[in-house]
Amino acid sequence: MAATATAPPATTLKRFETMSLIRLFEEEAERQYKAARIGGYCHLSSGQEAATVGTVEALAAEDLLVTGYRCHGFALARGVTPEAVMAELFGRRDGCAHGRGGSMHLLDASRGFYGGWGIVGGQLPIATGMALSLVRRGASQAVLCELGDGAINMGAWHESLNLAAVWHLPVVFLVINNQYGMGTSVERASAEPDLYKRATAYRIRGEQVDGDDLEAVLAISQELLAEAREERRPAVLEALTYRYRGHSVADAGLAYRTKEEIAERRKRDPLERARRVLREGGVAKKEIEAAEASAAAAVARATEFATASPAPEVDRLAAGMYAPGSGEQFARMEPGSPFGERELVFAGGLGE
Amino acid sequence: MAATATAPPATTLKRFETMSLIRLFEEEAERQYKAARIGGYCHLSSGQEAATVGTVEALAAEDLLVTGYRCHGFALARGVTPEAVMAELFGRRDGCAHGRGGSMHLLDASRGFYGGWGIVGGQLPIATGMALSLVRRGASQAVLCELGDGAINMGAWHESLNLAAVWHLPVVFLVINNQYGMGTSVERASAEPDLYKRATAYRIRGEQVDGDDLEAVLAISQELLAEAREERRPAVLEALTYRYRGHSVADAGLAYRTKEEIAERRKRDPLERARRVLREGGVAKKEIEAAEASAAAAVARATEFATASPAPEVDRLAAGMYAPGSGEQFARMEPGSPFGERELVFAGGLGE
Amino acid sequence: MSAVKAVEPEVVAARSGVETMTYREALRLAMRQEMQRDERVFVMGEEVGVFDGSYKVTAGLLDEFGPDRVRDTPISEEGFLGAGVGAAMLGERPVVEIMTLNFLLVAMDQVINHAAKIGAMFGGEVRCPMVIRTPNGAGNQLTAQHSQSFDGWFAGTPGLKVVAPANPNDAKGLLKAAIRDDDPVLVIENLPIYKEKGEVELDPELTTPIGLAAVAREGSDLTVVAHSFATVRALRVAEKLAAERGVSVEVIDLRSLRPLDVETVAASVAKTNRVLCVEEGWATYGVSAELAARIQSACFDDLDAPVERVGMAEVPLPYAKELELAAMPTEDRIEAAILRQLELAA
Amino acid sequence: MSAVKAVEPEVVAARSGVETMTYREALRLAMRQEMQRDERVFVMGEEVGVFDGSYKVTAGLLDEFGPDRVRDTPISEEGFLGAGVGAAMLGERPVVEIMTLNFLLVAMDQVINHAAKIGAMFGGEVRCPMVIRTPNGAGNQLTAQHSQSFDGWFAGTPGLKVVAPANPNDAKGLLKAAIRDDDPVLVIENLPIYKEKGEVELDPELTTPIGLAAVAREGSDLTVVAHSFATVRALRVAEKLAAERGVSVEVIDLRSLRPLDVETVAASVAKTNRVLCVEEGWATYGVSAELAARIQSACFDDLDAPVERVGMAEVPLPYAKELELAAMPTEDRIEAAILRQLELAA
Ligand SMILES: Cc1ncc(C[n+]2csc(CCOP(=O)(O)OP(=O)(O)O)c2C)c(N)n1
Ligand SMILES: Cc1ncc(C[n+]2csc(CCOP(=O)(O)OP(=O)(O)O)c2C)c(N)n1
Ligand SMILES: [Mg+2]
Ligand SMILES: [Mg+2]
Repeated sequence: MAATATAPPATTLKRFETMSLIRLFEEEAERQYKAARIGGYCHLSSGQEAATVGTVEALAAEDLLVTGYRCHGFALARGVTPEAVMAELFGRRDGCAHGRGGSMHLLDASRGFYGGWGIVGGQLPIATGMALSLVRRGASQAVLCELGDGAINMGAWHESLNLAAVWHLPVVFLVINNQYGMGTSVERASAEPDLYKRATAYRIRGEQVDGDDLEAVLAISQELLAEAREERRPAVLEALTYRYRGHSVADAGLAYRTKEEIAERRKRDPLERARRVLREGGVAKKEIEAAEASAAAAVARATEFATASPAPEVDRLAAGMYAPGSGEQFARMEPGSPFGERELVFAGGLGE
Repeated sequence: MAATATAPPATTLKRFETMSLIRLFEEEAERQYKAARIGGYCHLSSGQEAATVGTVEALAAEDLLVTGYRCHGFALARGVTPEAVMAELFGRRDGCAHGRGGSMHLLDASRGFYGGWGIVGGQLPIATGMALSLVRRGASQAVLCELGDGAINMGAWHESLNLAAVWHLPVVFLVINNQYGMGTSVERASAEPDLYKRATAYRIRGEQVDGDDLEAVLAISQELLAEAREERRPAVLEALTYRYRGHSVADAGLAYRTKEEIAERRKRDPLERARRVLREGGVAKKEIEAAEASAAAAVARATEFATASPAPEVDRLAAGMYAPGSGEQFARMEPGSPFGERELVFAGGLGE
Repeated sequence: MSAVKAVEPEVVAARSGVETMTYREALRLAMRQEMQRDERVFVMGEEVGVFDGSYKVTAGLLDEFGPDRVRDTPISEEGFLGAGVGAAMLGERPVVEIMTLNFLLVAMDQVINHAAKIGAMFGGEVRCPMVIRTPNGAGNQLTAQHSQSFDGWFAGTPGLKVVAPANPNDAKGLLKAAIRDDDPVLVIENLPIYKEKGEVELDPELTTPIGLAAVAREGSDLTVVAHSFATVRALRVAEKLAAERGVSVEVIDLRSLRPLDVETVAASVAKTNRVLCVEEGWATYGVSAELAARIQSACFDDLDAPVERVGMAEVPLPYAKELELAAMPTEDRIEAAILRQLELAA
Repeated sequence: MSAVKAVEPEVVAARSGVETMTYREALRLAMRQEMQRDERVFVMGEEVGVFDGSYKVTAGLLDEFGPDRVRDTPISEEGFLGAGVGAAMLGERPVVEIMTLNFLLVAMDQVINHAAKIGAMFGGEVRCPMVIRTPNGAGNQLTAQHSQSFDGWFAGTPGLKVVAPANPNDAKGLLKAAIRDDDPVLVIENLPIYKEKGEVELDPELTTPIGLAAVAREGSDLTVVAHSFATVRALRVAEKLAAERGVSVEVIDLRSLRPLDVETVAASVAKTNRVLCVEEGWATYGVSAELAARIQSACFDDLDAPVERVGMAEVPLPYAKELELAAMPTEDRIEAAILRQLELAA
């Protein structure tokens, strides 16, 4: 990855386009949710684009990415097509998890993106184990593990950080500090509100960065990921940012914060900032508009694609649950079995 | 509690007697275990007497104490009679838990000693909740919660410390660092081997003390407990000490450390040290011997008492499981119930 | 617990008689009444205060009782549930809300190895009078990690009591009974029922006894045994079958899972001779397994057909609407099973 | 997983034929054979290395395979079990040891909400081929927090497979099958059986199929269905009753709990017409509940008497020897239940 300072306009413009893509995708997702084409929990990342794109851009092609449930932006930044993401949100066969996972459980192993997890903190031990596996095979790859400011108070944080540090694993824990875990502010939840400082409890490096400054995020991410890859040094990176929308589409997001606070934060909008930087870097206004237009077109194509994609086959309900060959193991379970077993697990639905 | 400096010889002699009592009690427990009068897991604290007595002596009468499974010493230091402790180890009716808990689950609510817990780290959230309850009722009391150097890597540590700190609860977490969690040294288990430093992750005070120096342990414990009681300031106290015997009576304790290491540590024996301090403080040799003799006599009486105490009544097997009045709730569960239910739970065994 | 004294009940929420309200409102009423009655009762959990509860069950409680009795917690289920255990050991009456049953897994050790053990393990010297409130259930495409019902795991744990109300009146009555109970009680609520309306007896002294099932609907042809949302489904099917096919289905609402009221179930089966057990969760190794075991034993000579079961398809619940629907123990599925049992299947 | 290549099997531990060894040694042999066969296999857990395993199952493995493949962990079950999940998602074959089943509760979320969900939740795009090894069981006065068997909870979780060997040969065969399986498998070992001896087939290619029960002893009067240590108890009682009262008891050793081999159980009951289900854990909502439910359904017309059950008394296991003995599903208790079933009770 070229260091930001020397990044050619084309690169920075591409990054801006990705940020725009995420913003527009989230806005479309909200519309589609309200139109009942998307269900379940749907967590948007509008406002967090710089933190998302800046960290993902710092990943090498072979690096791995693990996140929580607020993962649309991370998937898109990692190169999962808007079509595959939107189709997953629509619960369709062509979704990146074939309609099984939905908004919270996006995944694309071919791009080293291993989910998309819904239990707060649950992804941390998993990311740690992936880093352990990288070490076992002598690969110089790193894992980037996203979590939120609320997740940092889960026991899984402590156990994972200690394991990563005591075993010298190549994993960078990215704390997206958007100021709130649902309706609870960082100050009400965390005895050490400077979250990056908690890295000291494990004798590893902890850094805090303005998460709305794409270049700054990219630079520190590259540094920490390089240390992880080359020196097996785990680290904590806290990106300070803000979530414009509610916790999920179902939350108005005003019970615990003021309209004024949101307006205040919007003044520091990462997209606005990126536009400014581009203009200052001599990029023409219409090039910027072209990038936004192409992002908008990509989102439109995604919705079209998702709408056209077929629903998963109901008779393959249990597909993927067990590995091929398991049907034989389950064959003798049938006599007297209750509904679920007989009609679903044994109706050739074991994914074979 | 009188500050150590000004402690009259009688007080220091009494503390020495308690330390001797613990040492002799543990030696007797090991003998009785080998004679098959004690079963289950039996964890001895020989070598940790100063850390045990020094911290418990700092407790006010109304303060609360919660510990892990290595709790004989803490129970004795808190004033639970050797008779009640030994009877519990023997599994007898007159044991402090009526033979239900055994070595790992000693308890004496009348002395504010709330166990005696066997799941590593499990006692931390419970002690934290007790501190919360003290605050709710406006009591100026504190909770002392013991854990080991190995337990500090459990998620429960992190969640409990954060809750205690963010809610300003009067609890002091006492980390008995005896260098090993079973066969795993602190260096192999903890990315920050200076365990007290982990307090900084919660913006609270952390102190380290020579756990074999009774006076030093007492002094810092008094200070931290006072801050907890009067200013609702939680804290971490790491006491550096050593366990002479194996992890439990079943462990020879030599697979992971050398005979030399143990011999080296025995040179700093807390009892030896206490004897020296007493002599220097002008206490006569025979007074010291008298204290040891009375400790020995107490242990002898304990074994005698435990031997004479009757076994629990088998037809009261389920006693205590549910509160009085619950029998009525369970009455309609009987038809077709499996063995355990019918013959035991319903045989008037519900503790009423 | 001298330090925590129970105050005189100055029950504002006490208008006697009945009022129609949602399950959610009934739970809230129960908490308000018990918090007014007993200072030792306090509520703790994620988003229960400022956010009004993620499913709005605790809405308004913070304003009425203040932050000391309606305590927002960090995301630390093991920590704050365990804190509830500790407070209860000192005689308080914590009501700990876990956002959904799925998240109770991170606090499992505190529930099973701690709360459930205290009474017996310490020889009856201390008790743990706490309540854990949490909804089970699926639907709304919440997907595999957020759509589970582990009801039987807790009901199978000696030392715990487990209730699972299926209507607003029992929601109020059972939650109140749980709060007043001197043992740890898990109150399993249910996501789809939160919005269901029903008549609730307002009398603050009325509670629903723990361990007593209800004949939710009388019938003579077949007995359906259910709890929680499955009871709601069963009642709908029973009405439909009565209207469309003149079939008379008796519905037993267990209400409590531990203690389990086998007596009421057995009496019904003795009358109808055919039984279907329904649950929202997986049937294999589920609640309906214990029911079938008890029924075949208690009613061996009464049964004209084997005990049948309907539960969620044995898969981690998928996201797609079509797949989710295919996996759920829907009314269609329950109806089909009833007709099979009665040999009326087309 | 190109990066992790399976090495050529240069199987030192392969003398064909049989050898008598303990259950503990058989488990160790299985791990040695699989670690030699496949570099992706590694062992991780508390005290598995330097300490030789707290129950000595992994003794010597550190010397043979080194610290990278025999990894001592801090006391952080949720952390290192979850690390196993992550490594498995990348195609490794972690064998995670949890010191006893009781401690799995602190890692429950990783097992149920993560390992079990991966295959289905991500649409089959990734798998989780991991093994969790842990002993259940009681005895030796380990008391309430250390004497539990939650076998049914895991067996009731779609996405998991659960096996529970009752003798050395199956210990070796099932652990090897679990390690080679492409799904997460919980291998439930048992404290009292660790020291039991038996003949073990040494052939490294021999595995015990997952999902296949065994007729551990043929008989004609009554079927006892059991798993893990309960099978050992059942076999002792069967021999005793044959010798003393000429009663012919058939013993079915389930070996796998998920998948559950109902076919073999049903075939036996069809022959004997009477059945007793025995388990080390609590029977209510336990494994024997599912067995009774399946049997009454599959063998409705074959049963001469209700399915009976024997399990641990429904109490947190107390410490005192006398109380513990009174609570356990002892041979005496099993014998009494069999005689009751056969109406031979004195
Ligand atoms: C163990 C667990 N507890 C509670 C929840 C419910 N929940 C989902 S997201 C969330 C807030 C997380 O906040 P944060 O970590 O800051 O991430 P953000 O939503 O801000 O991205 C909560 C409490 C859960 N999914 N898992
Ligand atoms: C959750 C859990 N995991 C594992 C164990 C088994 N175990 C009992 S004590 C112990 C070591 C604890 O070491 P430490 O905290 O240093 O306390 P010490 O024994 O040195 O007093 C372990 C691993 C347990 N009881 N609970
Ligand atoms: Mg947040
Ligand atoms: Mg230690």
